[in-house]
Amino acid sequence: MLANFTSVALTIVGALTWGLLLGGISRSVTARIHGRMGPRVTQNFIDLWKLFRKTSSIHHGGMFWMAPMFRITGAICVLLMVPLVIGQNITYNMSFAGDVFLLIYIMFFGCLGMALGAGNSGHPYAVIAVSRGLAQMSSYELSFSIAVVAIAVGLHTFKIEGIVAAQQAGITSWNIFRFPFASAGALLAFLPMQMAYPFGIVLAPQEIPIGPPTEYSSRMLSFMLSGRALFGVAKLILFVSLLFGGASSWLSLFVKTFLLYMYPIVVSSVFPRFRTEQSIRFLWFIPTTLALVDLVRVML
Amino acid sequence: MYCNQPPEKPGNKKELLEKITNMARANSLWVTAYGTGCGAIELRPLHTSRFDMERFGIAMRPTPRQADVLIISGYLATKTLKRVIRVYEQMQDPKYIVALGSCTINGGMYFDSYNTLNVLDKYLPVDVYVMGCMPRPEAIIDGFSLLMQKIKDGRAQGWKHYKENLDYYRENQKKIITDWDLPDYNW
Amino acid sequence: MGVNPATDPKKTTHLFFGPQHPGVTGNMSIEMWFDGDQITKAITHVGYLHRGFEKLMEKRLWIQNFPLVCRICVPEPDINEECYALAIEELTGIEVPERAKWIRTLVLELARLAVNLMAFGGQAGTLGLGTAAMWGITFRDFVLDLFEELTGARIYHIFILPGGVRRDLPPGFENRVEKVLGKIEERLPELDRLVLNNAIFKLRTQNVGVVKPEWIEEYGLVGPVARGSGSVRDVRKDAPYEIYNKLDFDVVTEAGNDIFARAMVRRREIDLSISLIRQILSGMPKGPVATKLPNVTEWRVPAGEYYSRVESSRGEYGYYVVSDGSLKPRRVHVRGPSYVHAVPLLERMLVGANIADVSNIMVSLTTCPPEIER
Amino acid sequence: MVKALAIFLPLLGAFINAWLPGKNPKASRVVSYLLLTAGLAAVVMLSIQLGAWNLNDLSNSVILSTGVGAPPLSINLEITAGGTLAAIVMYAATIFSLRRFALTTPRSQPLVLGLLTASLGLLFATDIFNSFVFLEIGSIVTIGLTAACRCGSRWEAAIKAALVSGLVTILYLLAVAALYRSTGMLTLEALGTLTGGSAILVAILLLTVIVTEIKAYPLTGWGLDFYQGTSSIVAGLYSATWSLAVLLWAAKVLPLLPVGNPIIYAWIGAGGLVLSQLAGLRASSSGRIMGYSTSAYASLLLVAAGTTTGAFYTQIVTVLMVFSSLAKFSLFMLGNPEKKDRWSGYGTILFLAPVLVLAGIPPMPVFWAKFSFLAHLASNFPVIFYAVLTGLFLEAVYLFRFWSARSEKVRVERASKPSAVAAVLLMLTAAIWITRMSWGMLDFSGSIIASDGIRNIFHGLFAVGTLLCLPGVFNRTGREKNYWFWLLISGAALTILPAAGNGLTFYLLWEISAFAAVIGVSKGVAAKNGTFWYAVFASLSGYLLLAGILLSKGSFVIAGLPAILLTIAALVKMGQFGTHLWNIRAYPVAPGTMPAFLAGTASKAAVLLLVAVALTTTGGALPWGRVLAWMGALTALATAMLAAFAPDYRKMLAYASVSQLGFVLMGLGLASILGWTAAFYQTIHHLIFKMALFLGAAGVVYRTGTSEFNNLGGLVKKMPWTFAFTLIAVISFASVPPLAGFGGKWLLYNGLVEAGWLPVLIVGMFASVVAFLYSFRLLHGVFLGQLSPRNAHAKEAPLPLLIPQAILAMAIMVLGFKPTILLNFLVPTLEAIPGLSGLAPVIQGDMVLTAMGTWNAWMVGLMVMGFFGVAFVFFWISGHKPKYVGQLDLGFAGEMPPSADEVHYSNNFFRPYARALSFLPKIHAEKIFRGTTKTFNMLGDGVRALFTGDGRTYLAHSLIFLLLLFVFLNGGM
Amino acid sequence: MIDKVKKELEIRFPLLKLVREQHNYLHVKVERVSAMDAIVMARTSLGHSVLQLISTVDRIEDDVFQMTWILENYSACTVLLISADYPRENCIVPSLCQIWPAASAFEREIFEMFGISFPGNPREGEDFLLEGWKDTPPMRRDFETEEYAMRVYGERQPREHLDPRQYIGDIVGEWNTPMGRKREEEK
Repeated sequence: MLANFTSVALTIVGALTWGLLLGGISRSVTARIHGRMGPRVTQNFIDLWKLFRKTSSIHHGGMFWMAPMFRITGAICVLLMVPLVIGQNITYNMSFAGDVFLLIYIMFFGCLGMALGAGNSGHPYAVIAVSRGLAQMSSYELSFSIAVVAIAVGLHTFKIEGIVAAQQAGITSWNIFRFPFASAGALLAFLPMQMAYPFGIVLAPQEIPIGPPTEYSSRMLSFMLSGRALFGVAKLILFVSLLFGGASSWLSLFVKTFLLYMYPIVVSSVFPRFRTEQSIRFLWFIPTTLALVDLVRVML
Repeated sequence: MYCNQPPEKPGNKKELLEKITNMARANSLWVTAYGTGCGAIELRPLHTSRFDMERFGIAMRPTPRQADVLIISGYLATKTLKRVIRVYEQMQDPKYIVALGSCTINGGMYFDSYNTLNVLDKYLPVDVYVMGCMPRPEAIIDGFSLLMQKIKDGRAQGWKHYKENLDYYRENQKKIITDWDLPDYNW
Repeated sequence: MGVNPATDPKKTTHLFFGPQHPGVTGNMSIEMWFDGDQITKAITHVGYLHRGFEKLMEKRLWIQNFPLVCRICVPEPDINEECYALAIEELTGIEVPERAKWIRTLVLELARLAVNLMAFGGQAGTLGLGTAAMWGITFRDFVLDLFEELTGARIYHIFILPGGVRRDLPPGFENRVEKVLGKIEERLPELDRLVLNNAIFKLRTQNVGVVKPEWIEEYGLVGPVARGSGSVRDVRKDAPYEIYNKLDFDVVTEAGNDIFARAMVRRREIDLSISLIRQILSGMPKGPVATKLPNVTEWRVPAGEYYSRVESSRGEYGYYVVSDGSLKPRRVHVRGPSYVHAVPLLERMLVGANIADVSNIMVSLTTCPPEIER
Repeated sequence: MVKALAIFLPLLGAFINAWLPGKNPKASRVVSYLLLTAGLAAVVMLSIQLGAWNLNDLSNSVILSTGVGAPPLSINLEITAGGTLAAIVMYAATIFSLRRFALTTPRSQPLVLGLLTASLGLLFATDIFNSFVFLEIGSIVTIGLTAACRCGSRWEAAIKAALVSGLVTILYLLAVAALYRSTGMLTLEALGTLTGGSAILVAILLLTVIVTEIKAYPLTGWGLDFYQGTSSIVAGLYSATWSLAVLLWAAKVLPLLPVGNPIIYAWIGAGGLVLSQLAGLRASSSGRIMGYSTSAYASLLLVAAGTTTGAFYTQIVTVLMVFSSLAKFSLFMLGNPEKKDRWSGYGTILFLAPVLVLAGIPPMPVFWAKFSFLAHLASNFPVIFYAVLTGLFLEAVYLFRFWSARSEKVRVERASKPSAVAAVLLMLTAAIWITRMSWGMLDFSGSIIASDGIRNIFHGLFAVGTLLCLPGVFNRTGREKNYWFWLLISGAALTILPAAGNGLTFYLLWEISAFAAVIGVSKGVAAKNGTFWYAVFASLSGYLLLAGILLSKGSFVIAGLPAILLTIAALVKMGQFGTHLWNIRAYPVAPGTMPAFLAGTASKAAVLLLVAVALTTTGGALPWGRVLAWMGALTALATAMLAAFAPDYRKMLAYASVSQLGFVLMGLGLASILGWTAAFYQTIHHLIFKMALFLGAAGVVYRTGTSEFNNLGGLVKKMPWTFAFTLIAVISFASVPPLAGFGGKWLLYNGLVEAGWLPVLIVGMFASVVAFLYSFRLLHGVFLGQLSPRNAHAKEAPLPLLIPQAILAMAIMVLGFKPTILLNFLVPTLEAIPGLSGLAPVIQGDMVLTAMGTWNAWMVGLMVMGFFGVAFVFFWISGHKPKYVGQLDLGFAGEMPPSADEVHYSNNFFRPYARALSFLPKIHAEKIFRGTTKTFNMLGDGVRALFTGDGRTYLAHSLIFLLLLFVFLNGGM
Repeated sequence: MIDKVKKELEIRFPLLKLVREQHNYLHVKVERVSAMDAIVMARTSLGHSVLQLISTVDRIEDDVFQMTWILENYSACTVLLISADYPRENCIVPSLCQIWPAASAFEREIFEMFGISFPGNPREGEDFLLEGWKDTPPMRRDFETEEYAMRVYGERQPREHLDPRQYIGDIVGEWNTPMGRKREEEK
């Protein structure tokens, strides 16, 4: 029991650190693409600490200050539902409590809370961003869920452990090779999930500065950013488990998540934003069709 | 009046925390994206590879709620002053103002203009002035490093000063903003 | 008197786009009403940068106004000096030496190159393609270095004076210009791939922000905005000043009417500027660079009125200068191209536009608020 | 003596009246009343004597001979038991309308009494020539009464009636002559002895006469014009006396006509029924609508004459005709308002009862006759059965439109009040009486749902759902306050619905519940349109249900067509696959907690029906389960998308309700244990969250008076508790763990994967993700965003609305954290059902396991709540207190926000999404239905073209009809 | 090209005064009453269909406002300036909004800057450059901007030191700004 609690606590702390570090690295990488030096890799820690220690902040109502809690809770839950390292049972955390369906749905918890907080702020930009975000989310979740269903049905298990376990027979058994189309669909859906351009229509600073968190400040923003970092890591681990054979050791976990994290960063550096409807249509047609190919293959 | 108490010794836990926090504050300055005047043209090169102010943790934030620094990039027309006050009051403590250009110091070449104010300090608490017309990016970076030093030393207290002398500032502001309709200051 | 459907508070949302907004160009604001995400009414608010230049110029000596005029347009200040100088030269009849004319043209083209680099990158920047914006501004910085060497300042040069320019080119300047141009040219194809060949950039800009060709005369549109809609109007060609009649170039024009066409015009203007700069450098004559002026503190310009025109990066730029024969100008009225672009045209273009395209459209007009407000 | 008095007292009165009124009007009225009362008493005595009241045998009769010798020299009357019932109605109608006649046109009193005499005579006449005499008297009196008022339309009506009666006279006399020549007798029985050519001649002549007189299609035209043209009081009296008499006389004559095979009546009747009712769809004036309704009953009479015989025939015809005439009488009394006299409150029911009678809705007396009749038709004449059912449904449609158009402002003439009240009371009494007599047909002994567990679930659902709606009803004022009664009735009927033991019982309770709910909805403000749509779809599903039950011949339902019909009935009730039109119209206008009841509780009746069909036919698996699942999935997706664009809070909830029921359908279609577990879980969950949402909406509407999103927003500050409960419900139906909604989806998806229905699964998942769009819109549109100054006065919803919400929110939490409580009960129950395939989910403690997935709701719940709590506590103990700033203190680009109304973003919320969807062809159910309506209207117009309004055309119709009959019968023989 | 325009105008308006003429530039001055006719004629029949600018010169010594409409011919690239004098008192000039929508903005500015009214402009009186201005319209010659600036924004700080460091305030020292001085005086 104690070991479990320790593992959970360490997972959260570790994921937060890793998430913030990845954020810092991503800022550096983006800067290099711009031709700049970029900030220190620890910049996100400094920002977070500064925000946390700001002496004043404002709120617009109950939902407004509960939203960061929603966000952080949703992120932690997703994180704990995914086993970290295969073979080390202590790192499975809470993954026994549910399967991929639970994961797909619990991912909405933080988003919904965030959206409600944005709604309570009363700022039209925040609400427009939520309306965009939800519209887009409903589109990318389509291809993502098709891909997940195709993989899960193809492997005859909904449990993430099971999915990971089925990929342990060498690199060719990874789902990205066994289900190339579904993986492509899921990876395209990964971009909007990470709010990477060209799908970054929610936080679009030149259009609706800056979307849902526009009224957030100080400590609430720091909560929100840590939630985002955690959520990012959770999604990375999920995708690594789903498509890239999971992690058989700590090293491979870090390497795989790091490499996967670089993918949206690089893509978003060279694309402008879609408009909302363009993004939705793209997501409806290309990734969904790709994922459907594998679904049909699984059904036949 | 002189302060009789000896300076508090470092080592106090709270003090240490504050010191760390000040370091963080100095190294993470988020700037409100508001080009109030022509100095904004030199803020763009600051972003880019030549000067790259993100090295120092300085980043632009689109909304004042999340920003720490307000750059007054030059002369202020009275119409802009109203918006600047609004933006400044929506920023969260601690917050700092960096004023660029000679025109914020004493009106510069617009000293006799009917629409630009001469001395910004009467209306908003400026922490750092950067002179020049317009200041070069290097000068702005220098101004920022000055601000960082002040923050680290805990001397960038313009926002506190503004709170304490709100009446003074308000009086000056209302003198030149004839159609005053801003709400009272809220923190 | 019913509720105006365009501003019905039940149906529409009322919002200020700017002045404190990252997507707005400079310090101006658009008050807009939108239904869903579609704009039903827009009003441009300007005056945040109003410094009363025209009043101040009436209070200063003719020569003292040169530091003032350059501050009217921040990205491209040389245009103002040129335009003001042209007017004074016309009123006083001062002759400009040949070499000074060439140098002036060189300065103007360098400034145009700088602005277009920034604007072209900025167009992509409003769509979130920060990389292009960063690169554009970086390229511009190379040009600013040249200015710094030539004039001693990065932004406000105060280089063009009545009767010539402030000083001659420093030795070896031509080589350094050539080096910068080479550097820019080397990177431009990459920028093209990033922006113009980008499918999503095309999606976002084609058929968006359409300027109908019939609006050109209705509103008096000029520059890239007009030339993106099929106009071939360019003061450099139509009413050549300085030495433009000696240079070989074609007016850049595109027929797309949309934002993409305007971006394309800017992109081709960059090529044109580079070519013009090369022509100027190769054909630069020798000689003096300035005519001696009388004592400027006692300098009276003969009474008269003149409207001088220059092609800026945003289109035709005009100075209406009135002198009553005294030490100070009677009236200097600046007509910036943004005046009609940002106020009546933008208000009209935004109706029916998507809220996501506001910044995009505004940047495609390259509005420069100071020249509206002065 | 009593017999004679009963018949001839009116005649005496007529004579006295003809003589008296000029001298002493009051005396003449008193005399008339006295005589009529005496006559009524006599008829009642006769009816008791003949045993008419048990309705089983209505052919008992006594002969009354007057004068000497045989007819036609004397008048011989046969007083039948059924006839006495009709006579009671005639007397009663005359008594009640006499005062009105006395007030307006005193001189017409003898005519009124004459009409009664003629009607009674015709009713009881046994002789064909006597009948002729009475027919003539009746026609003349009618014309006289109609023409008594000198205004254009009435003269026109009188002239048309005169023209027709002239033709009828000629044809009738021809027939009499022919009959007399070949048989030498004039009794009705003599008709049966005819043979050969004369038989055909007499038959076609008399048939034309009868069809013309009873105004059956296609010879309805003059009747329509007559009803429309004459005054309402005359029309009322006419329909209750003369029309009734003619119908019953025709019923007497028709079986005797020598037409060979009487099925020809049925064909004329059935065809005429459909066509005339099509035309009736386009009718707008109340007189004309009554005309079409008369035509419908005349056609029914023809069908009955063609398909039934003996006592059954008499019974059906008597009950149908007597009560429909009575209903028409009361409607005429209520319709055509002349003076402004508002009957608030009771007007609706006063108006509705006759409409329900005419439409044959249980437990009204006509229903019982129709039910027996249709049952007979269904087992013997299926084609005619469908035709009749179609005609009846069309009739119901225009009757309900008529009612909903009127129920808004029922204004009743003061003088008509007593008569209308009396008629309605009479009908209601009869309804109770007949229902009591038919009690034996009902069966509560063995439920049609074999599984006790399932039955108990539904009992519980209906009872709890109804009870939770009740506290909220007392916070109402004005018109809306009366709906609670109907809610209670509807809920009570639903609660016993699962116990129904046979089809009739089920149908009866179903219809009572549906139409009580219709009345309840009609109490809403501006509920006209919504009520109409609800009534139409309720009767559509009712008729489908009826058809299915009747075609199953005794058992509740059999596989094949009946099961399909029942399934469609359930789908209509649920609002699936395009029939959501009624949900989105009725829910937003229903008063108070009524929508909560409708959406949360009443919609479960459809689930019950589907379960019952599945259990009864195949023991669980519906053969078209895959189709059902697809329908559910597509409906869920389409309505979820529509919900996102709904401009009204309650409308959005209505869409959402339909969408979530789609998931139930998917589960039921699966026909596996997992699927059914999911379906039941979702059913229960749907009841909980939908009631919570609609109760919240009721509170919002109660406090702000509107449910349009454009007028709402920011109410979280004013109604925090309502918001909290709504939030819980929304999170739940968005199926976000750890609340209850996730369970249903999880079980369903596992079931779908188990069955290998992956495409359905994908559509379902997509629909559940689209639910996020409207769930946020719903919360934001009402509670978040800017509080409009318009709603600044709003307060928290009243406690009676809050407490049920709190209970439901608690239920969601409990179900979400400990779904095993429910599953431990559900899974064994469903495992016991033999027809269900697949593996049952395994429950180990808090863990639910399927073949491929796992779910531990308790751990997930603990985790979510735990981390939420930790984050919360951490935020608070860290000592950072955010300051509350005003709602307009926004980072507004440096400007001041103008006003809350202007800043609130509400209209066209998902416009980009709509634009992204724009490539889809816009298949709106709305448009399809509008198209259907248009088609029907066009057909109706085509049929209506027959009725030109010109008397001569009507004559031509009669003659053409005669010719056709001639050709047909001659050829046929 | 421009000769033809000149000829046509001279035929139509005999009282026209020629101010300046070049190969593609013509400036004429017409009587007040015929100003609108001349503009309409230039637009409809002379090809000068683009309104570039409406300008005003305050000729206070003659007690008139000189209005100048600058019209361009885009195809020939010629400029036509039409001037007319209007009396200064309650100056009213016809609006051109019906012909050129762009004229609205020019006229709003002139209304604000000179107080000249343009009846027919639907948006006249909306704030354009100034906000809440209550003084004399600033571009009038009788408005003294320096005096106004001194009155409203205070005296310009005299430059006491040539060393800007001392003027702006030492980076480590007390604020050497008006507010700082005020506090020093209090001490």
